[in-house]
Amino acid sequence: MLALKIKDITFKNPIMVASGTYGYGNEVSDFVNLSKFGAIITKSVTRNPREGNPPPRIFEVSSGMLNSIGLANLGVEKYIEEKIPYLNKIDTNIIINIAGTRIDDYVETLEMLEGADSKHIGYEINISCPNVKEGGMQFGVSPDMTKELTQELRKRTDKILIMKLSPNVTSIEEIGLASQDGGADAVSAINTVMGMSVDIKTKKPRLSTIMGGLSGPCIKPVALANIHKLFKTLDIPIIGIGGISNCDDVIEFMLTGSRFVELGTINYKYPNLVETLVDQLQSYLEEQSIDHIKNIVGDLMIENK
Amino acid sequence: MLALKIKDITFKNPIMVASGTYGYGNEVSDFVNLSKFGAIITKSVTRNPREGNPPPRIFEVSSGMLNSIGLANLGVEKYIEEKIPYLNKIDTNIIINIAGTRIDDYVETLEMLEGADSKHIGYEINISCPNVKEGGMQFGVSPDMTKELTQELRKRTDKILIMKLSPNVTSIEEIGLASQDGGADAVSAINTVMGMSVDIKTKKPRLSTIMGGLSGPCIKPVALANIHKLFKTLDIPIIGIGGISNCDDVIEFMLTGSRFVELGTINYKYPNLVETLVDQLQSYLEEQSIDHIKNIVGDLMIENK
Amino acid sequence: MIYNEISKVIDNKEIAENIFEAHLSSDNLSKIAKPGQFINILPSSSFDKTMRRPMSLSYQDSNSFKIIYKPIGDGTRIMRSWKEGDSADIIGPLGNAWEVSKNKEAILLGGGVGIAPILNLYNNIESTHPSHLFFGARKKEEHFIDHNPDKNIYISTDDGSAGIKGNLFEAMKSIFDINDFKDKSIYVCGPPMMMEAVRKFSVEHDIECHLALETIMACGIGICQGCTVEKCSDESSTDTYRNKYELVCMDGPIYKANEVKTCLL
Amino acid sequence: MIYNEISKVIDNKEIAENIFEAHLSSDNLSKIAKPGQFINILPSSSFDKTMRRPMSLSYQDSNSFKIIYKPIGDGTRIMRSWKEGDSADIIGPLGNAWEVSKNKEAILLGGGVGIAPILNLYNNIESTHPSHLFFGARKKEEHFIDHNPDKNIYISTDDGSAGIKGNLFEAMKSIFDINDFKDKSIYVCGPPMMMEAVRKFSVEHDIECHLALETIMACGIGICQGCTVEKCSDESSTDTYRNKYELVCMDGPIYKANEVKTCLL
Ligand SMILES: Cc1cc2nc3c(=O)[nH]c(=O)nc-3n(C[C@H](O)[C@H](O)[C@H](O)COP(=O)(O)OP(=O)(O)OC[C@H]3O[C@@H](n4cnc5c(N)ncnc54)[C@H](O)[C@@H]3O)c2cc1C
Ligand SMILES: Cc1cc2nc3c(=O)[nH]c(=O)nc-3n(C[C@H](O)[C@H](O)[C@H](O)COP(=O)(O)OP(=O)(O)OC[C@H]3O[C@@H](n4cnc5c(N)ncnc54)[C@H](O)[C@@H]3O)c2cc1C
Ligand SMILES: Cc1cc2nc3c(=O)[nH]c(=O)nc-3n(C[C@H](O)[C@H](O)[C@H](O)COP(=O)(O)O)c2cc1C
Ligand SMILES: Cc1cc2nc3c(=O)[nH]c(=O)nc-3n(C[C@H](O)[C@H](O)[C@H](O)COP(=O)(O)O)c2cc1C
Ligand code: FES
Ligand code: FES
Repeated sequence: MLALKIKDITFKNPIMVASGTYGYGNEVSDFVNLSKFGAIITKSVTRNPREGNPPPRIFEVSSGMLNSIGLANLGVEKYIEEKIPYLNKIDTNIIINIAGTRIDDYVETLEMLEGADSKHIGYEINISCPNVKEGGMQFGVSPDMTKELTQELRKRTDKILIMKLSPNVTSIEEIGLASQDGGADAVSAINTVMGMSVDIKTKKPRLSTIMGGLSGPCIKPVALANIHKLFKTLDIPIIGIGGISNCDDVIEFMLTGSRFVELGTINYKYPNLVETLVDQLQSYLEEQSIDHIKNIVGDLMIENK
Repeated sequence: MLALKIKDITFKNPIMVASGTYGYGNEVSDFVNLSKFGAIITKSVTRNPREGNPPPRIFEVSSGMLNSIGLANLGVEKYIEEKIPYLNKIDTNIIINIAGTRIDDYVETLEMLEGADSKHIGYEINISCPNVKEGGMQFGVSPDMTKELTQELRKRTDKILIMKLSPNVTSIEEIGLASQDGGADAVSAINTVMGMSVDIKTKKPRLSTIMGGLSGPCIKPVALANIHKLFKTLDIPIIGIGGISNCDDVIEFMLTGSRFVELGTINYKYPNLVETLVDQLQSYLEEQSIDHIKNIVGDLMIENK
Repeated sequence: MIYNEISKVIDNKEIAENIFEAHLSSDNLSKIAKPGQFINILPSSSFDKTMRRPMSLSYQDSNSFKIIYKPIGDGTRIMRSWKEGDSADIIGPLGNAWEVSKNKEAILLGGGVGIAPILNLYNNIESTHPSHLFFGARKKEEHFIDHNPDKNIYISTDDGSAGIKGNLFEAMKSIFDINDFKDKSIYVCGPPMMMEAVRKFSVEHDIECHLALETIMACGIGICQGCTVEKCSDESSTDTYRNKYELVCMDGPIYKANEVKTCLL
Repeated sequence: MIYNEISKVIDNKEIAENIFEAHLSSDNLSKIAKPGQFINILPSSSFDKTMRRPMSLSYQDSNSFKIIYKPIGDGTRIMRSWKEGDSADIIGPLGNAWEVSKNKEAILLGGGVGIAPILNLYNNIESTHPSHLFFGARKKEEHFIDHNPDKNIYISTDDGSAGIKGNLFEAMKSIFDINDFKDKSIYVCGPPMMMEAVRKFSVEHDIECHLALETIMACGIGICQGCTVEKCSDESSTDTYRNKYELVCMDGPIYKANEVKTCLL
């Protein structure tokens, strides 16, 4: 009753790991059963290794946090060598998140992953990292570039292709449509919201990069508004992200139009939340006598006026 | 030490009331000394009366609230008749916030106010209300329309002209620049962030308008990022708004580049916060041996890299 | 006059299963408060939610007042932990008060913690005014008043474990015939569904009925315009923009049944 | 192995002015925890901040551990109100542990609540290893250990109200001459400024020195990459992206003075 599909791929449940919030999975294997997730989306990987931004990189704010990790990652070559073998062993769908600066970066990274001995079922394309000049935001704010990038990647893979959208735009619908037109199988939204904080004692910004990405419960209403707009506009499935912290939130996101959801910041506080969430979601369906989770997707009661 | 100017007008301190969050002032006169504020910005007034959106209009979320009041107001004619006489008696600067749909709405409203027997010293132009189709958002997202509107209003008043900007855009700098080019004396930022929430029990959105405006501490990091961007770009003063709740927040906003600040949602919780804030700000300057509050505006310590 | 003052907790106790009554001191507001009015509470100085919590007064005298509440979320849970001497920042008295029809008997219906403003009214008029008090709850344990039909005090329970079985509306109808209402007026506060049933019934049968509404309130003092209810009447007022939608915190919380379109807010 | 378990509070008391010690039960993690390691605490199930609160272990045995903390914000204030039997959700043991130089005497410097991991180390090695314990605080009232130079236990206060006047760095230098450090190694945890002074001094004089760093941590388990410190060494590692910046929660919190660029994080 919780299993859902994107194209021909079945996900055992709609709950995924948001990129960058579970490392590569191995760090938490001691006490989290990662196979409980419907899918694991790994930390953004780039063509070349990136050391990331200088400290401080994170700061806690009201109902959320700011981060400017800066896409620190080991680069796609090492990724294939060192991380894929571990990921191959996890009994759930693996989706690899890719970030880049130029179309060629994304394309090369994807091509190398296509050639790898890996069981991943798809890609999430980060065109919305607000923390580095090279984080793809120039794609994320331009419908034309988004479409072109999507098309180039689409040509090169039959795996699931998900474009990850930014809320830091005037019209997320346009970017969503460009993704759909370019051949994406789904969109995910939202990436972090641009934010900032200052230490009044030292007069220094709380992040080395001055501005960073806001995540956590404080962005939940923003995420829902963006998902609502996308749901009205797109035909492809939406993967909802932003401040999800419990089963009620998952249901709220699904009612608003998310077919799947990703857990991000909450993983830091409750690294094994997914275990209870899946059970709670199951109980919710039973209590409400709902046959299948897909029936609640977009099932908002809106009075006509 | 707290007094600051915009053009030739002196404000006794940098703390203003955010539009829509103190009614017209008379409601709280029992227990709030409104003259403590550096300025009072009144609830948006429009050319014609507006009854506002159907209930429910507000909902509490993590560290903030959603609203879709929908610019309920009595229209400029009644406003001049019924509200101005009371406002004229308050011993501080009055700034009248105007909203509209077409340039003519704004222009007519402003002209009527120019002709009124009123001691207001300026206007804040709401081009960023996310809650009504007619809330000016079509201006707030377009640099060209913002510039044209600013120019039309500028021609008709020598009073202070402040454009109130929306965070729901890809580039707030562009809208800020258009305001500056159009002749605005200052910009204020931010208006509410687009948000949404759903009652999972009834499956209904928490607001009758489905989406609404998010305000309160949860948007503080978003406000600061927008102010930082504006401060890097503009020459005119910036009035900072968004989640300010205490004296530390005021200082944080000023360090980031706000010359003035507005208190919004916090007024509901602490209707007379301003009284303590002004004293605390004064003490801060003394403790830090800062001559004048203006010295902290934009005084961020940013390491060069 | 509205005051913003710091109250001290005089007493705070569980008076029925998960129903609490707090007694607080007040320098000014309780002196002028009237039954039906409410206050807006900041349960503790570190309470970091955006909104205060509105609570009806269940009692007031010259220097103190009481509230009756049910812990359902963060705010009311902090209130539950109030100890003698703790302080709370309150704003009030807020809203309008019950208007009692002098020449009609009063039927008072209080459901759950909606009993607070009803009890306040009852205690205020009971010695001078023929009154019938109905107090409804889900089960026996949630009651703190005895069923006493001889004194015109009735309790009802959803599960029939005490008093009359059924909701308040049903309980009232089991005591009074439709013709009995001619010389009576109803005062009601409680769950929205029950109030809505009473409202419709009153409108239909042209019975005088006063409802104490609850909406979500950010300010409680008329400055946010968030707490609206849609009015029935369309007569014009000076505040044109408050012609269609009234502010429950200022214009209410008490309305006549025929004034508002719904209790389901 | 990292565990996520529910601990029960065995005891929680103020051991000096505004310094508290909590004793908690543990099924698994305390068994394998070592001095220098820490845990990440959710002070209560309703704690609605985004991040857990990291705390060093000041003691551990087979089924319990202790922490020493100072209430400075919401998280630690909730901890202060812990009563016997309360539970806390904890993750640990986290990070690396002190590495003790067998053939060198130990100088242990603990400033403020930074004493926690230092005390843990001291109690662990003191019977077998020549040790000099320095405990620094602002004033007498913040101390819970007696100044006892005969036993090589020194306390210092900023205001001179007890023990040696001055900060820990000054206290250490008042006891040891620069030549004394040849056969000694320093272990330090405390305020960043003091640690930075000790770090620079050690690097300059080529003294072995171990620092327990503190950075803001979202996860504590290496998955957010937020808790970085810039390393000095540039030798390549397999994790290229962790060559320049190390994760204090996994690779640390304990570093040698010459490994990191600063303690001011
Ligand atoms: C005029 C008025 C008088 C009231 N009198 C009383 C009273 O005498 N005794 C009493 O126990 N309660 C009373 N209430 C309701 C009371 O204000 C809410 O129960 C309280 O705000 C809940 O706060 P919380 O933080 O404990 O729960 P939350 O966690 O904030 O809320 C729990 C649930 O209650 C809903 N809720 C929150 N605030 C309100 C609100 N203002 N109105 C309606 N629903 C709300 C939420 O949507 C949520 O579903 C009154 C409300 C109003 C408007
Ligand atoms: C590895 C490690 C071990 C620690 N061991 C101890 C210990 O044994 N005893 C103890 O009292 N404290 C210890 N701390 C610090 C402790 O984690 C913070 O004091 C605590 O998180 C504050 O939480 P709060 O909610 O009470 O205060 P908050 O309101 O969150 O913060 C108050 C102030 O402390 C700062 N702060 C918050 N979190 C941290 C953090 N993780 N690191 C540094 N500063 C922070 C904030 O910026 C703010 O200025 C340790 C920190 C780390 C990283
Ligand atoms: C510390 C941190 C690191 C992140 N790294 C990435 C990343 O590498 N790639 C990416 O696409 N999103 C990244 N994100 C964004 C999250 O995947 C998610 O979109 C965002 O945090 C909003 O969801 P949340 O509120 O549930 O955290 C990161 C978020 C955080 C907090
Ligand atoms: C209930 C409510 C009504 C508002 N009405 C107006 C309005 O009429 N005109 C306007 O320009 N801004 C209005 N605002 C926006 C505020 O002035 C302010 O920009 C915003 O709330 C962010 O600040 P805050 O987080 O301090 O509340 C309103 C905000 C709220 C919460
Ligand atoms: S609650 Fe703000 S106007 Fe009624
Ligand atoms: S705290 Fe998350 S990686 Fe160290």
